Amino acid sequence: MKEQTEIIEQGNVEEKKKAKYDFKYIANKFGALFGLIILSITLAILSPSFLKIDNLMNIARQSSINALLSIGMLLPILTAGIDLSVGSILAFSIVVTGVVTVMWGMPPVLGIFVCLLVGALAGLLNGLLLTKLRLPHPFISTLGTMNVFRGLALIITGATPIFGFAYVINFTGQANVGFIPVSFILVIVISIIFHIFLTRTATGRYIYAIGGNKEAARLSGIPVDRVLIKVYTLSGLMAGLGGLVLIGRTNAASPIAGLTYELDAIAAVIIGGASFFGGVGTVWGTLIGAMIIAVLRNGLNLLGTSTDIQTVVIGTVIILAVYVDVLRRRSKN
Amino acid sequence: MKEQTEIIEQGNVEEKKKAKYDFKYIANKFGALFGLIILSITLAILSPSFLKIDNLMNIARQSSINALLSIGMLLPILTAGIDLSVGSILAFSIVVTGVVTVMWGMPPVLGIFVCLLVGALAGLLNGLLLTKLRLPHPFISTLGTMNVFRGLALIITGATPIFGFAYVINFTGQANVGFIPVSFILVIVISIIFHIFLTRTATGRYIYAIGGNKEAARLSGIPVDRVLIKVYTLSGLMAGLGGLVLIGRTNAASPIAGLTYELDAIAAVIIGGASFFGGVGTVWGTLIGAMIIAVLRNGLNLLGTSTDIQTVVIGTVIILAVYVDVLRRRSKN
Amino acid sequence: GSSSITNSSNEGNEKKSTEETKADNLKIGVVLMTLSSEYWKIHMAGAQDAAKELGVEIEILGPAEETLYEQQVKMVEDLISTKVNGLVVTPSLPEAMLPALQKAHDANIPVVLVDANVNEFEDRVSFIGTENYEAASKGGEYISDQLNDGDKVLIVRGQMGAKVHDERTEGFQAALESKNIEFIVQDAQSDRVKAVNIVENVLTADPDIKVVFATSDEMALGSFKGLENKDSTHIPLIGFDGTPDGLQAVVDGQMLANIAQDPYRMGYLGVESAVKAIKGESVEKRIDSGAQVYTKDNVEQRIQEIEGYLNN
Amino acid sequence: MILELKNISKSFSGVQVLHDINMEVKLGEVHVLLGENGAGKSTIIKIITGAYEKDVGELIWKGLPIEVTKPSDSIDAGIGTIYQELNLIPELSIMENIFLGHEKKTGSKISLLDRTTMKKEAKVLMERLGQNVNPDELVQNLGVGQQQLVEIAKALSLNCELIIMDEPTSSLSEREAEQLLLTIERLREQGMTIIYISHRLEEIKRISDRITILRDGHKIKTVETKSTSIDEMISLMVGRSLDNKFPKIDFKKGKEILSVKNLKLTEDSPQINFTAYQGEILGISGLVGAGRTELARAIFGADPIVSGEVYIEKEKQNIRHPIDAIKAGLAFITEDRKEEGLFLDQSLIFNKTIAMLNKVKKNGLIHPKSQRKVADKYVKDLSIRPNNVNLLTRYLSGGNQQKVVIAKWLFTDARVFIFDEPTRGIDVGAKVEVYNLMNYLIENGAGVIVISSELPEILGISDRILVMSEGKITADLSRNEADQEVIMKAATGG
Ligand SMILES: Nc1ncnc2c1ncn2[C@@H]1O[C@H](COP(=O)(O)OP(=O)(O)OP(=O)(O)O)[C@@H](O)[C@H]1O
Ligand SMILES: Nc1ncnc2c1ncn2[C@@H]1O[C@H](COP(=O)(O)OP(=O)(O)OP(=O)(O)O)[C@@H](O)[C@H]1O
Ligand SMILES: [Mg+2]
Ligand SMILES: [Mg+2]
Repeated sequence: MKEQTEIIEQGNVEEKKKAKYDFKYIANKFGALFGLIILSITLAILSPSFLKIDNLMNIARQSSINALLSIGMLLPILTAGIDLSVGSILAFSIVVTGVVTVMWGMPPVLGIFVCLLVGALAGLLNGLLLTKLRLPHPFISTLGTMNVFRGLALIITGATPIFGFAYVINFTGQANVGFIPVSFILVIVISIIFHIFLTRTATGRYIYAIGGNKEAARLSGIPVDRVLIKVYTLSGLMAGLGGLVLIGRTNAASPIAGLTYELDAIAAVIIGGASFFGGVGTVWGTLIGAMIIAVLRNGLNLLGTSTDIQTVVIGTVIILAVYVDVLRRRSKN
Repeated sequence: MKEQTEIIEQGNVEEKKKAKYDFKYIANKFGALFGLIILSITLAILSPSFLKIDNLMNIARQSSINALLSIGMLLPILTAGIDLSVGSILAFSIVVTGVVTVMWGMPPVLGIFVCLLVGALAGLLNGLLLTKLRLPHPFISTLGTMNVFRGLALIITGATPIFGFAYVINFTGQANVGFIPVSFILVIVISIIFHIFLTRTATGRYIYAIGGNKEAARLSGIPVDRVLIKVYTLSGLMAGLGGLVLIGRTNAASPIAGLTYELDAIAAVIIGGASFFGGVGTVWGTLIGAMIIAVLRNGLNLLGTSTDIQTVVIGTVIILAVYVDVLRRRSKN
Repeated sequence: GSSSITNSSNEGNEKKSTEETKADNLKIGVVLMTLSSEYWKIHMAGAQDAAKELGVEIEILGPAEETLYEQQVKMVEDLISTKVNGLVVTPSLPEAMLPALQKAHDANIPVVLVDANVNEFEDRVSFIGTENYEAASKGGEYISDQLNDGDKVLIVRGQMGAKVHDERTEGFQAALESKNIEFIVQDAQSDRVKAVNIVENVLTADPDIKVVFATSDEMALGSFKGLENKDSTHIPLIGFDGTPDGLQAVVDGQMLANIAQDPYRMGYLGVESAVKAIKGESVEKRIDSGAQVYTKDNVEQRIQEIEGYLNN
Repeated sequence: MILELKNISKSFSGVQVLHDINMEVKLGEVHVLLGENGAGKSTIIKIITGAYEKDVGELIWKGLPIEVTKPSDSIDAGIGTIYQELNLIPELSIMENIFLGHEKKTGSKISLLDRTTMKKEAKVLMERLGQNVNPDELVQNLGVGQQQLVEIAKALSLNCELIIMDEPTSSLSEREAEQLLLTIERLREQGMTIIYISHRLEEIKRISDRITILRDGHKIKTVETKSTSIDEMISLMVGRSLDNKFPKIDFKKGKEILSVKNLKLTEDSPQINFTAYQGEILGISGLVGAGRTELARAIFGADPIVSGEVYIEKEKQNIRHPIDAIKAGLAFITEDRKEEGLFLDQSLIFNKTIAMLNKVKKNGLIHPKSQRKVADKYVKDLSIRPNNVNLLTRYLSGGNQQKVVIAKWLFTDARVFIFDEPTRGIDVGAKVEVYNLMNYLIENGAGVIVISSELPEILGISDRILVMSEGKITADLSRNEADQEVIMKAATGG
């Protein structure tokens, strides 16, 4: 963990030093890629379909929802928190969108806005619960709202999925530019925005500070509560955005959408090198974590692995991916 | 958080101090009960069946599996870790028990032993992965093994539940002594053992020490890795024991048993006042946390609440239960 | 299924199969709702047997849980990438599958839908199955005689919002509509222990429950334990799925009846129809694989059938 | 010879911090390691105790080579250590911390903890250090000073043959330090060997037999204390002599800058009144637990207050949170750098600028180049070592970490600076740099308040001295009135 941030910090190191440590520098900078590359090579050898453009676009498309949720999840984890409610927020946002557009006939463009807004508001609630009630850990507030939002999604819809979304709403999750899925482009754009946000804005740096040492952050005059509220709001917003992509992918808004998605998102963040204890983690690492999960699922499907074996393999690879990273860092010292 | 341990420590404080703070002392000592009591009173008013002996025994019986898993879960959480694999370990233990007793005809008494042993070994694996691979956080190792053990359970059984267990195996989960369920007695006995273990043995205190400050624990010569291995082994053992009760409750060993049980167990531990950052938490608090969850589910069933509303209520109560505790502690200061 | 219309995309596929693949080198992709339950294992056995008999290669995928409908979509997409010659899909959220199915169609891959239909997907080769709704209502009809106006019935169901359980619940309720029954519906999330708990709790509050219906055998078997714990095994219990354990429970008198579709047959017919479509043979657009309420009277025979399926 | 170090070298991430160290510790002596911040003292200690693994070299313990790979190895061999950074478990009691890792057990088969015996012994140990405490008190409720004493009690409870103390007095006030020195002298009389690290040269002179001096990871030499003057020590460790340990500029008392009126921290605590002026350094002295830190925290809005007002430049401030305090122009350099000051997993740049990111922005975004520039400047001004601004602060030596905390607050352009134990763990040379910085601040019209437990420091740098005892201000002394005796008298309650 620690070494990684160090490396990130060393992004600005003098040129001559960079040259000296050139290989190491690159190897470490792109270290989180190691697992992904090894995995990809293995799959390319095992399955002839893996490297086809068509399949690579599958992966791009399939990774996008988890990638968006993971980028959102990175924020709470950076503050040494967690957001268990993202799957439920996703479901809640999309069914509300379904109700207002499909059932009430609101213009689809506004529907997009609603989907994001509901996500953000749900996240805001998480943030307010955590900070205003002074709950000891967001595990509680978000475990609670995970149930609440799921329940609300079921109640609103009478447990029935909603279909028949307009193309405008489906666009993000469905369309391609050339052969590249719009959802993947979205992921890249969001990643860049979040990267800048986290590394180049005060709030972004505060997020790291809070995760690194909450008391020191408070004493340094950082508005801890306000930053935390932003963090959970953004996490909710990303869940809403993930929901938008899901609508497009499935042309449906089901109240049981997103079940267990929080686990995949957390896994991506951690595989990507973030620390549960806060203060350490990057957008790029998270993105690679999400790709590892997507590539793995895709590859196992291509190979026709049966579910039970898939489950075992996925479990093993999660551990291995992190272990590769541990080894890499240890060898560095 | 902190205050709670403090109270326990003050168990041995001089008499005169105890006398002075008598009311406060008691109010705080049994503080985690507050939420439970409020909840119970509410339910007793709403449902005439709630306070019937018969129903109380329902609750005793229904809480027992989660209580056992939660007591196991308390240990990793005390070390600032987590064990996501308990549900899968439970499933894995019971299907192995099913295979060896029902299918291979091993004597049932040995079957009990196998169930516990498999649980403990699975937990041992978690501990070894965490410490020997130097994984940064047990979230990874146990998320991995959560998948692995579930997959193995499915592979072993071909996804078919095993049934027809001997009475000896079913006994713990099924039988009553008088009108009290054996499983509940088991929970009480286990609680006492774990309480003594955690408060009165060196290993028990090391668990708190590791959670409080891992580096300090290491520098004090505490065999951190060995303690962690014990912690996860015990957590696995308790999952095996929970599985034994589950076999008796359902007379079957299904490979999909125990899905999402880890969330209930974690919730119980946290509602019971433990801290995610380690070092703080008690067996009694955990037990009360498990009771709150069981009482809530039972009450909502009694009231015939529809599922979607149940979900919302459960979510809300989880938050409230912890909030009541926060308020109590704040008023104390 | 009443009409027998020849598959419209036949010709296209025929060309493709003669060009690119030899008839005996076909690969069929099957995507089930999940692979981790007994019901779907039986389904899988049917599909595998069909593949073996027809000499085609088969790849069977399914998510870890029925609720993970988006993963099913991914599996269909991935199978399209591997260039399967035909697809058999049992969509757990049918409408969500539409874009992926369209993609398959665009890639000239014939699609057979099994167990749950996607109404909007006109280009399907066939829909094979019994609607869960109808099957469940058969169960309701069966028990209808034993219920009086205003009686209470407990339904122990799987995850709310999961289409299969929604339909089973609704179908059962619909069949008893005229009786003015008070339904207590509780969600046990397909977990056996939760079913035990629910039955215990509901019977404590409402000892005068007249019938218990569980929307899967896993929960039905749990429900029986609950009844047993409350000394209420006299209350008739109806299960759903017709798994071996569920049928055995009927033999043992633990369940009064078990509603069973024929997963083995569905699996078999699905693959068979897909192969036919690839070869350009005609397939009925709608094949009813049947559903049956099994009671003490007819269960033994069914058990033998199932054993036959699973042991060959 | 009880312990010999032979050819010990150690590097971190390719940077060598110890170069071929050879050193001998005689049985029954007090052996001091002396060197500037970052010289490698703590690293040597950690290699001896097994907290770090050495790259090359050999340890000889009582004539035999010994393999130390983990802390329990050294503990088992009979080496007790007090590390520079506190290593206590906040959630455990004093007694549990003291006996952590070597608990007393009841004789019975299941071997439960023998709490009664441990409690008794813990009480005795703490009393020996002049502390009358309840052994069941949780460590998190103790001030830093008391925590340090718990650490010492913990080492003493080990019954070891060698005790290593890495800056044990840095967080102690004069009185506790005195207690500790007496304890050390008593231990030496009983034949105990002690390795001792400190930046307080007077106490080194007083208690040690021999001194090994380090510079930049090299051993310079080992000298007899008797034949070495303090000035010699300084020039050996810094490589030059230091003419003035307490550089003091002329005091021109200016306007009132900070004024505290009728401040009550709790319902039944006394009211506090005092005023600080531009152009002066106001020292606050007192014993451990006198309430100085609490006062500073309350002024800064870090803890709630019951009543009272704070004025800055005669303007009434409503400070409820550190944010308000910073806006009002206050800076608070906390005493506990690890818990309250530093972001250990972040670089020096991050730590340096986090409290005032607006100053390094360009077009609304943080501008890494400007960040780097200011960081480089302070690295030079405070001679922080190593001068790699991208290194995680976790890997800096204790004294250098302290400098980073100070640098963070200097960057905020505050008008009033409250330093709580600012030179804790800082070497003599760097101390002078910190004092010069304070002088620079008052020259530019800022108010400077310094809380310090080190009497020579308080006496050397303050223009005026407040003394606190049990939460009250018991004396307000001008520079001329103040001496050790007067202060000690006020500190012990008059
Ligand atoms: N874990 C580590 N990783 C990288 N560098 C380290 C590590 N620990 C120490 N260092 C470096 O080693 C050098 C020596 O540090 P050490 O802590 O031994 O100094 P010290 O003499 O004890 O100083 P002080 O008086 O400030 O405590 C410093 O430059 C420090 O930055
Ligand atoms: N978090 C806390 N909880 C309870 N008591 C505390 C806490 N922090 C400090 N105290 C107590 O409050 C009193 C004043 O402590 P404070 O830290 O302000 O003293 P100080 O003069 O700064 O001394 P020190 O050198 O120990 O910092 C002491 O008796 C101390 O034990
Ligand atoms: Mg040091
Ligand atoms: Mg202080």
